[in-house]
Amino acid sequence: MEWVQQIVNGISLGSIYALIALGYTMVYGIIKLINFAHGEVFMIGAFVGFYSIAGWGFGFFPALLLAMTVCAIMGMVIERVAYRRLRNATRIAALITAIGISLFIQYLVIYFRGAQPEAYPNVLSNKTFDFFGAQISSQSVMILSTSIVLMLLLQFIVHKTKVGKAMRAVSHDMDAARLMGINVNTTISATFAIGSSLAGAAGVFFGVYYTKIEPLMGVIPGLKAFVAAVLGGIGIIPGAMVGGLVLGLVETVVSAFGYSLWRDAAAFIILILILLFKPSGIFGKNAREKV
Amino acid sequence: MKKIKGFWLFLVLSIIVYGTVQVLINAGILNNFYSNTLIFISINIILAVSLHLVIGITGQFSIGHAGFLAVGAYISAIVTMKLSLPFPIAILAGGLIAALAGLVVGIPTLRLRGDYLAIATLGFAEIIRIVFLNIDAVGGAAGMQVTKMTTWTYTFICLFITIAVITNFTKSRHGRACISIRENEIAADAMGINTTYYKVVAFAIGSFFAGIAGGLYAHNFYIIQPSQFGFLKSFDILIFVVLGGLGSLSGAVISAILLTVVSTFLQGYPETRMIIYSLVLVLVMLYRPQGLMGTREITDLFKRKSVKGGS
Amino acid sequence: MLKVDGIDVFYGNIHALKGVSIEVLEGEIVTLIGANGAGKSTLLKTLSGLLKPKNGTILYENMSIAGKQAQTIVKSGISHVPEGRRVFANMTVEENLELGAFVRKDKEIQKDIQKVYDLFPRLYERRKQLSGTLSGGEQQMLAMGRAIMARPKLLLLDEPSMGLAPIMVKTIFSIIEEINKTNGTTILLVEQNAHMALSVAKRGYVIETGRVVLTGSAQDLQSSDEIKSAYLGG
Amino acid sequence: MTEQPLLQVKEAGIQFGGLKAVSGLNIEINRGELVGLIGPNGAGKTTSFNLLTGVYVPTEGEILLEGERLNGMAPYQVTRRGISRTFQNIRLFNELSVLDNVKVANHSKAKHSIVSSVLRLPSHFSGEKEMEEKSLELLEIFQLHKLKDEVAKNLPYGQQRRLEIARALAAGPKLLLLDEPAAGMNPQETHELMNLIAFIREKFDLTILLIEHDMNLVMGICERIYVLDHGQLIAEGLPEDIRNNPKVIEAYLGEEVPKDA
Amino acid sequence: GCGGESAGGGSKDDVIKIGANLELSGPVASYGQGIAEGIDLAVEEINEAGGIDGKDIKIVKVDNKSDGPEATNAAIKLTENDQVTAIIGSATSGNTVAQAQVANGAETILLSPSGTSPNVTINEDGSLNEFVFRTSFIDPFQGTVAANFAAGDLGVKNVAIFADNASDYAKGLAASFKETFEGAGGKVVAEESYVAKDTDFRSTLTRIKSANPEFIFIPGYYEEVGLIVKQAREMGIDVPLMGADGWDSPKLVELAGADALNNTFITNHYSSGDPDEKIQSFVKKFGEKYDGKSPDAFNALGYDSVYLLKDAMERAGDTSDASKIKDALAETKDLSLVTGIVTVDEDHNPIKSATVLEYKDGEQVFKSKVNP
Ligand SMILES: Nc1ncnc2c1ncn2[C@@H]1O[C@H](COP(=O)(O)OP(=O)(O)OP(=O)(O)O)[C@@H](O)[C@H]1O
Ligand SMILES: Nc1ncnc2c1ncn2[C@@H]1O[C@H](COP(=O)(O)OP(=O)(O)OP(=O)(O)O)[C@@H](O)[C@H]1O
Ligand SMILES: [Mg+2]
Ligand SMILES: [Mg+2]
Repeated sequence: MEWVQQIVNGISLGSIYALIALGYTMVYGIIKLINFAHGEVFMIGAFVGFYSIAGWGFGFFPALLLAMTVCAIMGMVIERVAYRRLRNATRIAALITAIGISLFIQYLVIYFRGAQPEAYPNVLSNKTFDFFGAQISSQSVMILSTSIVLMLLLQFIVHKTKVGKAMRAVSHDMDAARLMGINVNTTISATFAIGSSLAGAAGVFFGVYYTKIEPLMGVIPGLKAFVAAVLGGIGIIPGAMVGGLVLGLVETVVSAFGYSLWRDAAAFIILILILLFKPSGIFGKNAREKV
Repeated sequence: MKKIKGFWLFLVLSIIVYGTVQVLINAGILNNFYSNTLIFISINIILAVSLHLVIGITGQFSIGHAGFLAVGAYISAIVTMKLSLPFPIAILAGGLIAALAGLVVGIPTLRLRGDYLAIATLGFAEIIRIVFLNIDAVGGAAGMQVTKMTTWTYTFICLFITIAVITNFTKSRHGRACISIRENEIAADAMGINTTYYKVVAFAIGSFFAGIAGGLYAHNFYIIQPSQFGFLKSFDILIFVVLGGLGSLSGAVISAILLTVVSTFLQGYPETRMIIYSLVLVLVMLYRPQGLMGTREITDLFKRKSVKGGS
Repeated sequence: MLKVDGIDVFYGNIHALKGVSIEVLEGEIVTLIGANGAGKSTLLKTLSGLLKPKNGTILYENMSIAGKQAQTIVKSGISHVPEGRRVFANMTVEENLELGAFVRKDKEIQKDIQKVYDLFPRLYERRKQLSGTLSGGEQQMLAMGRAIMARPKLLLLDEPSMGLAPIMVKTIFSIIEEINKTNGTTILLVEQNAHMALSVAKRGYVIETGRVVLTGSAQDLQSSDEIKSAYLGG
Repeated sequence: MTEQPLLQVKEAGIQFGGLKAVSGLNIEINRGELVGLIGPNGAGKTTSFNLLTGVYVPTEGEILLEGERLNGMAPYQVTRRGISRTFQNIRLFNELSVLDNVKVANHSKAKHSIVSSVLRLPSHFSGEKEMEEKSLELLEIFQLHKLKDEVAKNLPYGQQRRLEIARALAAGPKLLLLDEPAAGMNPQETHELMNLIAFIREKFDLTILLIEHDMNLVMGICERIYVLDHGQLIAEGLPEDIRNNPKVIEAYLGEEVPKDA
Repeated sequence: GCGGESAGGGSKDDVIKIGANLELSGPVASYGQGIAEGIDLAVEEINEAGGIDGKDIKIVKVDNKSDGPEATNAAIKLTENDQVTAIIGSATSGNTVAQAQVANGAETILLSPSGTSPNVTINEDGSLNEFVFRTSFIDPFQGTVAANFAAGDLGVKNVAIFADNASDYAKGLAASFKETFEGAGGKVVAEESYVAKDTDFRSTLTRIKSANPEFIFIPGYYEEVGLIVKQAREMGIDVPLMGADGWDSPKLVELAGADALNNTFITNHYSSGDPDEKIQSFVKKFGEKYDGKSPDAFNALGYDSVYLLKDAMERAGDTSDASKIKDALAETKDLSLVTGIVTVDEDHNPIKSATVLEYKDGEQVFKSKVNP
């Protein structure tokens, strides 16, 4: 029974990672930027959800929508202000800027409300099911199904819709995309909006599921989600999902054997091993530069 | 001959800088706070310059430099505190073991590219940190108390050697080999450069000096704890290198000095410290994406502008 | 149809085009020839909005397009096949063609894809293949097909024969002529292969270090001694 | 017994996934020859170069240089044994000066160690000096010495192509591979290039294999020509024969190339 | 009020400069900020009431980014440049140790509000850091109390320990709990750890659950404990849970939920529900100053640190002579503070009584009081 429970635990944890990783990978896929501020957008989403529920008495879904909207706007603003100028600069310059933005958001929030944590109100009733002796909470089922639905939706958007095709074109060659009549700025903004709204949604789910939110809450999940995205093959949407789940399961299994202190180390070891055998992640195409 | 002269100039300048500071310290004009800040700045310069060799020169995107700092710090602390050996031996041991760690990390990962290399190095640094976290003999999370042994003299000697070695390495066929990897790995390979070898060499040298910095660090701050060597520390070092200008050693030095001073100054403004710091970071990158120095060196400013070719 | 008057274009400090003026009439094939780095590609990029001229005017169908965004210019009927093909490597041939029609909202897109396939039967065979894996010549066909999908009135072609096998060069040039004849598309053609270019074009301009130095009918240029020695290897 | 050929490629080939990019390739080149490799786009010419230089490991057959098997060697090892190349899409060290670009290729000819460089021992200075002299000599031949301090990316296209060849020579090859050296050049520039190739071949006693779509160049200077199509050799011979070979005409030339080209 | 004086000696006479070397940014910023709030409240009260010996207290706050070297640097700055009489800080033992030698060398008082590790005041070689003190308990005492409570009052035999491995506080508590509990004949059936800032404890809890303990001891801070308690209850772990003063925060109730907290116990310096006048007035004033927030242990310890210093300065009859103040601090006896009645022992550790409290529907209910 313990093992069924542990697998359930792993999948629940993994689906949170997956949810954040989806937005990460989406942005990366289009402009090849490791958007370190993604974790902070996630944090803002959690706080917007918190204040709208605890402060203004919103229900879960209105709060979720509001958080997604605010984060979408925030993502677009970050892109406009901090990244657009650097589109032709080295990628490492953009990365440093992203780190800068991420610190900026963290400490701005701390400046305005302090660093102490906040407890999420109980907006979503949580039932626990018994599943072959394992306890499954309705919330974790909801998170898993949400991330699957969102993954499918994203996959659909990117591969089947016009804006998705524009995104892929932009990701490959911005100038050529312009020549097709694609508005590159709008397309990139749209990408940030979608990716950031996913982060916002993840923030609300995280708050509901784990209760505790605080201004630095985005750092570790952000890093883990990044690892998950790389694990799955960065830029690949189903990869982020699988990467998140694998990461969640690895961490859980390691803890389950009593090595909880080695949990993060094990996650990184798995990541490195996978990269050594598949240098561009589980789903990544081994795109060696053609000579 | 010109080059040899440059070297002597560097030596003389260094001795002047060292001597002046030492005299000021002895005379009590530079109090403990300033001398300690100078030591801190020098340690940061060593870190920045060592990472500069890996990222700026060889073009390998490593964001796990704090891992090697940690190795140097812990090993040297063990050497002095547990084995009671002299401090210089500890520093050297810290550097050597860190270089060894660099080899262990570098050999498998350096075939990865770009962001994948970045995340792998970050992962290794975290693993190193977690290993120390789980060794009770070095205090685990609580850390290890270390007696202060770092002095301005030790620090300066290490700083001098670091800069001299990395400059000399860079300005030789070996350094050019590394730069050619940064510029175009496929072409470098086709020109007879053993790219794997040079990547690993650069990585190991970088790790060695990070380890040296670790030895100074451990013996300057009374206590070392795994939490001091997390990925945020690696980011700090990365920021020195990028802000200074990728590929510019003097840029790395200047930005290490600048950022350490800015950050120390801002200690007294706790509420807005990180906000200002991050704004500085973002603004510099937005308005000077190539970094403060670009790829140029400070010495270039004194040379006559190189002849422009063409037309 | 297109009238460029005294434009200056810079890359940072580099003055790439210095007061260039050219004119293209409806239905013509006009060619630009010139050595490497003369500024031919720069001119095309400026016309399609990838670069902005510092001064000078560009009139297209009596409308000023200088400095307009590329996507606006594409909508007004100018398509640019850039140097080096620049197909979207991670998309299929068909998706590339669909992207070509990105600005269009009409119902005839599928019909036009069919037309491109008629023009380039090879692309039909490869329609589901990722375009990054096509051969150089196939990619060139795709790039042209993709540009046609926007139903351009003016087509800008940048060195379509570069790196192609002799047999491919011939095919590409005959297709250029065909597009011009059957669709009535006006074409501005940049070529290193001056011989070929002048044989399909009606008129030509010679550009050297950012300036137009010579212009005339294709025949005149072909028989000019300067041209012969510099560009035709005569 | 006759002299051993410089390069022998025996039944070599490579597969990418299901695609046989090159198969059953047989090439023999004798010392001092100037040989052409032509074929339609995607025929596998560049891939063949990649096989020869160790970028790809052949999945079948073997490659011998002076009788030594090259299969499985890394590119730098192949280069040190005497094959160097230029690239279809120019690959210079963009931020390095013209002189340094050439010095990098000189690297494996120098002896001074890392230790001697770091400690600035006499061997460092003499080694670096020698590298510099050799490199300058080469640049002079290519008339690039006036530009030696210019950053490579700032050179005009034609000079970049020349620099790439100079760099390849600095590695001290016995066999030089040129991948479309005339691409993007106009007839005048191509003509100059032809003269240059002929010149360096004499001067450095080189063997050359080149890929080119410009028939004026290929027919003008190559002594022998191999023709690839769909990864396989379809013809081999003197320029005259190739020009008239119906298979080559159909697959590659389109029609007979006028004799006076 | 304080004049416009800057660093340097001359101004030493009209204000009392006290440094605060705290974790105001970085991973444990919430601890440092909590202490800072407590300090600010105390200083405001004291200055309004006329200061100490008629002199106002001026706090020089410095951020150490939750980083050891920065803490060392900041301490040097405070002693050398600002010439403070005393430093309050830091929140964690490590960052306090990082400045202990600086303070000792510069003969400046260092008072750690919440550094609980023994080697804050005692060096590894057993020597005493003369100028270093602390406001909080050291760890072993609470662990002993909890173990006796579990073995005696609750009468459990098989217990599990789930400790925060990133803090020596929790590790110290775990060790002393284990020693006492096993000494009393009990058995520790599972010993697990987590790391501060973790959020998902389910897999380790699953492991603990399968060892079937009758009681779980969870030393750590409320930020994680709140989640642990919540997740444990969700997983059907309904045995008694117990912790120490690190649990004490109203946030704990919000994080875990009142229901989940039933059948849990803590040892504490004080209880914010304690009718004691001193405590109630602190809770009230704190709420007034910080829009209705109720204070947690860090707030209380920061607040008490200032009063501990004030008491010593008054007894020393000098507000600037650190060595006199140090002697007075060492002689502190039966000083009534928010976190208990304090006597400082020869190792510079406060001896305070501990209280055992039980959570009932989100309220702390007094259970018993244990003297050291
Ligand atoms: N992105 C750029 N940045 C800086 N300078 C550039 C850039 N692109 C082109 N140039 C310069 O502008 C000038 C004109 O270049 P352009 O590409 O238009 O020439 P071209 O006539 O198309 O040559 P080619 O035959 O090589 O295609 C050249 O001197 C070139 O070096
Ligand atoms: N790394 C690779 N992975 C998959 N396919 C490849 C790879 N490299 C080459 N190919 C395929 O092998 C075939 C031969 O390519 P190659 O580049 O050798 O052609 P080429 O003869 O040089 O053509 P061109 O004249 O256009 O340069 C092509 O179909 C190409 O797509
Ligand atoms: Mg061009
Ligand atoms: Mg090729």
